Amino acid sequence: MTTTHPAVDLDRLRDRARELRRAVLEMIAAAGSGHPGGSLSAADIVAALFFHELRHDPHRPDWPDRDRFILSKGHAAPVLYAALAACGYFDAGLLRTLRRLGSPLQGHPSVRDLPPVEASTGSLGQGLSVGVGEALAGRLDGRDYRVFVMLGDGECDEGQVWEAAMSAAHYGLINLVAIVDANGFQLDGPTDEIMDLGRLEEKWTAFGWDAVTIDGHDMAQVVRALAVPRPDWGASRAAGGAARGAVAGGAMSGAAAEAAGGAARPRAIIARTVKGKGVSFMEGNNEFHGRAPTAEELQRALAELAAGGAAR
Amino acid sequence: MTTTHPAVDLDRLRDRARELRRAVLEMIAAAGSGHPGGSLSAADIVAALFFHELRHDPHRPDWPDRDRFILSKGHAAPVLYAALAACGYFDAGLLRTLRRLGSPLQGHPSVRDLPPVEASTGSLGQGLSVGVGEALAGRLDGRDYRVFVMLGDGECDEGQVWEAAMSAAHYGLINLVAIVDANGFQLDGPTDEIMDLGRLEEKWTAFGWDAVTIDGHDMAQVVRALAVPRPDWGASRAAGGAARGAVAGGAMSGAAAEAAGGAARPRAIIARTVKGKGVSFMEGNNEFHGRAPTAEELQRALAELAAGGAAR
Amino acid sequence: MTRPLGLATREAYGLALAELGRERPEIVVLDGDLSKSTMTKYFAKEFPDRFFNMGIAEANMVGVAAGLARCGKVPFVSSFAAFLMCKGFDQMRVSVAYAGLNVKFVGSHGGISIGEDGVSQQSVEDVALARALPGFAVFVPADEHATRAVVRAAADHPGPCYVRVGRPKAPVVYPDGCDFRVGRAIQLRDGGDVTLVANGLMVAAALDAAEALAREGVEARVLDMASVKPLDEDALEAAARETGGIVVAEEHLLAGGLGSAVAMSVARRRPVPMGFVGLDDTYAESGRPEELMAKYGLTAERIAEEARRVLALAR
Amino acid sequence: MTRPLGLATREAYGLALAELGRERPEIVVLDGDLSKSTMTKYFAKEFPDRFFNMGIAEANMVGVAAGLARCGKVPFVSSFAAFLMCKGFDQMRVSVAYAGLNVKFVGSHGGISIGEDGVSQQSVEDVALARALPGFAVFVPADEHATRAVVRAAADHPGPCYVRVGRPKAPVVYPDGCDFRVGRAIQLRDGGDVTLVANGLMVAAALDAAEALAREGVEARVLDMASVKPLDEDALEAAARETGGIVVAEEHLLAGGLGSAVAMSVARRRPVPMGFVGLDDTYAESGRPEELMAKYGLTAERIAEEARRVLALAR
Ligand SMILES: Cc1ncc(C[n+]2csc(CCOP(=O)(O)OP(=O)(O)O)c2C)c(N)n1
Ligand SMILES: Cc1ncc(C[n+]2csc(CCOP(=O)(O)OP(=O)(O)O)c2C)c(N)n1
Ligand SMILES: [Mg+2]
Ligand SMILES: [Mg+2]
Repeated sequence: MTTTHPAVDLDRLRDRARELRRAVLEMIAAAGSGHPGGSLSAADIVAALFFHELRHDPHRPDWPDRDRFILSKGHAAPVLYAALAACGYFDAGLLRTLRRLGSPLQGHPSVRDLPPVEASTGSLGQGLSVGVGEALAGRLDGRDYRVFVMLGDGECDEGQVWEAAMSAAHYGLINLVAIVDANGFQLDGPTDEIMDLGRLEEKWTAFGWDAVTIDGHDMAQVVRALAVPRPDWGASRAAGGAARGAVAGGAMSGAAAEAAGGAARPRAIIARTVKGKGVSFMEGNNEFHGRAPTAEELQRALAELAAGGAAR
Repeated sequence: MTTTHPAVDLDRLRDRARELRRAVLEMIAAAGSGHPGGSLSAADIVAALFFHELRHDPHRPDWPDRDRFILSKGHAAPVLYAALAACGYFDAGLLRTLRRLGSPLQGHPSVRDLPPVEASTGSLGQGLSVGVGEALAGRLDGRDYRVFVMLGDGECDEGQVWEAAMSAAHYGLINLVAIVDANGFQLDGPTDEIMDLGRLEEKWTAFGWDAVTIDGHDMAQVVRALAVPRPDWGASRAAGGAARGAVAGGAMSGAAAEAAGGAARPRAIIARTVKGKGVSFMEGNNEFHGRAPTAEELQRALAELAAGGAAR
Repeated sequence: MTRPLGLATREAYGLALAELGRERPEIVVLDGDLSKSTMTKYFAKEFPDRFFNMGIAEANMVGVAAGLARCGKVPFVSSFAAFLMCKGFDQMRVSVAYAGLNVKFVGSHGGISIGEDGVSQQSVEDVALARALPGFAVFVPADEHATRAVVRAAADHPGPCYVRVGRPKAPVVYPDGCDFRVGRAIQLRDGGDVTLVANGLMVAAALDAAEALAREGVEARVLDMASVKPLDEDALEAAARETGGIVVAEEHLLAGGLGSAVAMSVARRRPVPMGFVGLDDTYAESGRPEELMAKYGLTAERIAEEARRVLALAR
Repeated sequence: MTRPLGLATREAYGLALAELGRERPEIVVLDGDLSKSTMTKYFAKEFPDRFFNMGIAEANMVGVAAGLARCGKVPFVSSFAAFLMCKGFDQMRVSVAYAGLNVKFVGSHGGISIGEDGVSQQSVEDVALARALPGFAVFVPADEHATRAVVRAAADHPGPCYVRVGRPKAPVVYPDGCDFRVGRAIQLRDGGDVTLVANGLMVAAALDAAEALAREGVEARVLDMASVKPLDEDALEAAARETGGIVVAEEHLLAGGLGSAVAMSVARRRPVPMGFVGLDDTYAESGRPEELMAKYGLTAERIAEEARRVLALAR
């Protein structure tokens, strides 16, 4: 799989991810509540999206041709806010108002309060459906944007995710990408103890997706997996008609597409991650699923990050 | 796969299925509304269950050790009512009250109105969850009953089905059997046009089930597939503990169990069927998904059935 | 009086939707494998590219509609009222209402007049659920003409709506067309003794009740409250002041429906004795529509009875 | 008055549930990956074989509970109130309510006092939805003592129930224990000028309002309506007759909640001026619980204000 960006500075993206992690921790500590674990596990992927893969313009959050990013696991809002601020959608000072009365930075992402947010989430299971709708709209309007949706692994318990998955395959939404932040934990404990997801990649494949499993902290793998070609609806229309998706011209390349025999399938990325990634005492420690670090813990965490710590 | 019943009279079961079909048509025609298509496609399986595989006693509908049958695709109620009447749960005369004011034979099965009904259904997608609950209760109480749940293929669009599937695998419910009446149609048309189910068997396998595909009108195949061994919780407890299902002693045998490496997985039977089976002008004619035959159509249909017609 | 039967309101919906489709390219339609019953089939036939059958997966359908709306489409989303509201509720709450997106939900086969299919398909709680979605408008038209007006108003209304339509042919209440306005009661008959408020099929029943009462010398005002939300509180206050008693009738559970909305408004602004006709904490069952309406007390007779009870209290 | 803070009602629920688990082997508990928050964790720890974590799949959880109940178990089913009611509603409707099965649903983090997590986690419609399930009883206890009594009553009650508990520590209203009875209001204070009806956290606010009113010479009766359904219509009729005005306060949308139930009963039996304190067709937002209660008007002050308005009308 080749990316459309000739030269990717992976180190720059790694630095960006580290900055996101720092912002996440500071903002949650300032708020006194929030979800560090799942924000940190997602940071590398979010960095790769916002600072590399997404076509977007902070001055035009409603640009019709923008690539979309939906954070279906809405409790990881801090990492989204950190990315939006770093891109210049709003002043970074706003991050300190997270979860405060009147702040646009609601506890979970809110379209109503913060327009660059693509979907209101927080009740798990809903984001992929919204993504299907945005991807359908793109096809209907013949636009070449893509829609990226990030889900939690625990979130994949929700039946709505599989309804959405089935419908995306049915409508041949090659402009839709699902990213599962597979950090192995949900709220009450490890996913395989609470509700075993079994072979997750197989599930997505069986639901008609082009599924790959990657190391969600290996920036090269992340960047490669996210490089999903833009849809060429003209070609696909010519090849298949309107009601069902079809082959996307010659735009798809690489191993995954080959394996799929060039079929017009949406892409699922199972990103194996570490919950709390980047802070030694948060890694794999599900206590930090939903609690803020104390002042002392924050200092230790920031020091680790500054030192390059576990993040690299 | 061997059945626990040494000699199965397949011809008797085929006759029983034909009788169910006759009763279905008569009852729907009398009611003036109802769903013939999906009742007919399910008739062979329902016959094999009620007249062969199920351990049940019409005089004790609340027998705690009874095998359970849940008709999740509740609109096929007529075939269930026909089987219950034929088994002696109630007088066959009651069948003519189908859908009438005050009748226990509601348009969709109702526990409240007809106690031998195992679950109130009619809103698609719910029956397998109820089955998971009954199967869990069986394990909790150390009873050796089994729970059979019949779903429509269109019904598999519902996310709740996949939530239930995931949870059944998680809890190792070897006493649970899902039967998909895969007749290729849903209400608005063929399943692959309305919402493509893709490779359905693969989906169940990916969700942790021991899945097999059979011809749902080949009585020998049906009987063989339904012969799921009774759970031996003592053995499975010894082997695996309480919280998760484990190997069911030596009770499981045959190709499927072997392929599964003896794993403690619930059984899914994808039964390829013909919607409207047994009546030439209803077969594959989705007009009869949800409309009653006219008096003239009824006569033609009954004549076909009596002649052995398309049913064999 | 026997009013002539017109089209079913679902049929009128389907026709109005196809008509709107011709005028407004931004309208898209989603259905949950019931397009032959909800009558979105007319739109689907004419605009196959803008019609999406989402299969039997109502929750996903609602979310997909949210995504389409986020991209500027105006989705109309249909299924049976029971499945649409009861299975899509959390998605309406978070993906649509909280996000403030412009999605129109139209539930067909509302109420118990769907008949023989029985409880699982009968929607007796859809209005309560829709009212519990902040920002949603809620409309329940009485006949084909009202439906046409309501569907157009829904399309014009900036924001999410829920519209309930029914299965059986509906008595014609507006032979000359319906001047429906969002948030406005329609007075169908004037009277000074008592007010009958209703919507959906119960409007015709209320008119019949008013005629029966007139024969007893009681002049009943009749208000069609097709606009359940926003509610015409001024019309209600005037009715309370001028007639001194109000009866509300709906093909719905009493809990959370039109009656409860009217009761709160009247109690706050101008308390008068009230009566309520609807399902009192019960589901119905299978049966012919007319049989069910009679057995469960959704009739002109029950409305008239309640009116007499209210009149006795008011005196 | 500042009432001492006691346990959160969800905490009291968790403890009462574990206690019941010791007495009744037929009780099983299901949770949707929130046992650490709903406090079913106590039961889970003590009775791991009778506890089933169903993951983040509320619809399935409700159906599984129905199956367990069909086999004689008495399932208590918990999640956040918002997810439990909004995602499990159709399953409660068909698999539980229509089937008449004995399942107990306990939604935690009810209302907006959950605070910072924001709208998606705040349940402002759970009572409206639960009331729209025929045969369901609905209870909203005010403090830890009331919760203990309500949870035991729910276990004894033959049939499905919904109980709402809250996240924050709750002011103690019943220091000497609560004599809760299904279908019975609890009079916490007598008074002849106006009646304040409330449940959940709003009971303490109503008591505070009554004290403020007393300082103005107004004697307010205070009724704890922990039993929303069945509703104590006799107590309400007496209150209407004896005090001439009623204010209802709830941490919930006005649509379909306690206020609407009280309004219908009062309008039917003894119309008097009423006032309603609750969320008027709006979600809240993120913020500290006290800030939110103040900003959205769920306060003793607002209750007292409404009481004054009602008094002015009643005179
Ligand atoms: C519908 C719903 N049910 C329950 C919750 C409560 N909840 C918040 S986070 C969480 C665990 C999520 O696990 P996962 O999706 O794996 O996210 P991550 O591990 O990345 O934090 C739960 C159960 C919710 N937000 N929505
Ligand atoms: C939740 C829900 N949505 C929609 C319906 C309406 N409906 C009744 S039958 C049917 C098609 C079912 O197709 P399938 O499951 O394949 O059943 P079969 O072909 O065996 O009749 C639909 C959509 C329903 N009963 N429940
Ligand atoms: Mg996780
Ligand atoms: Mg089918």
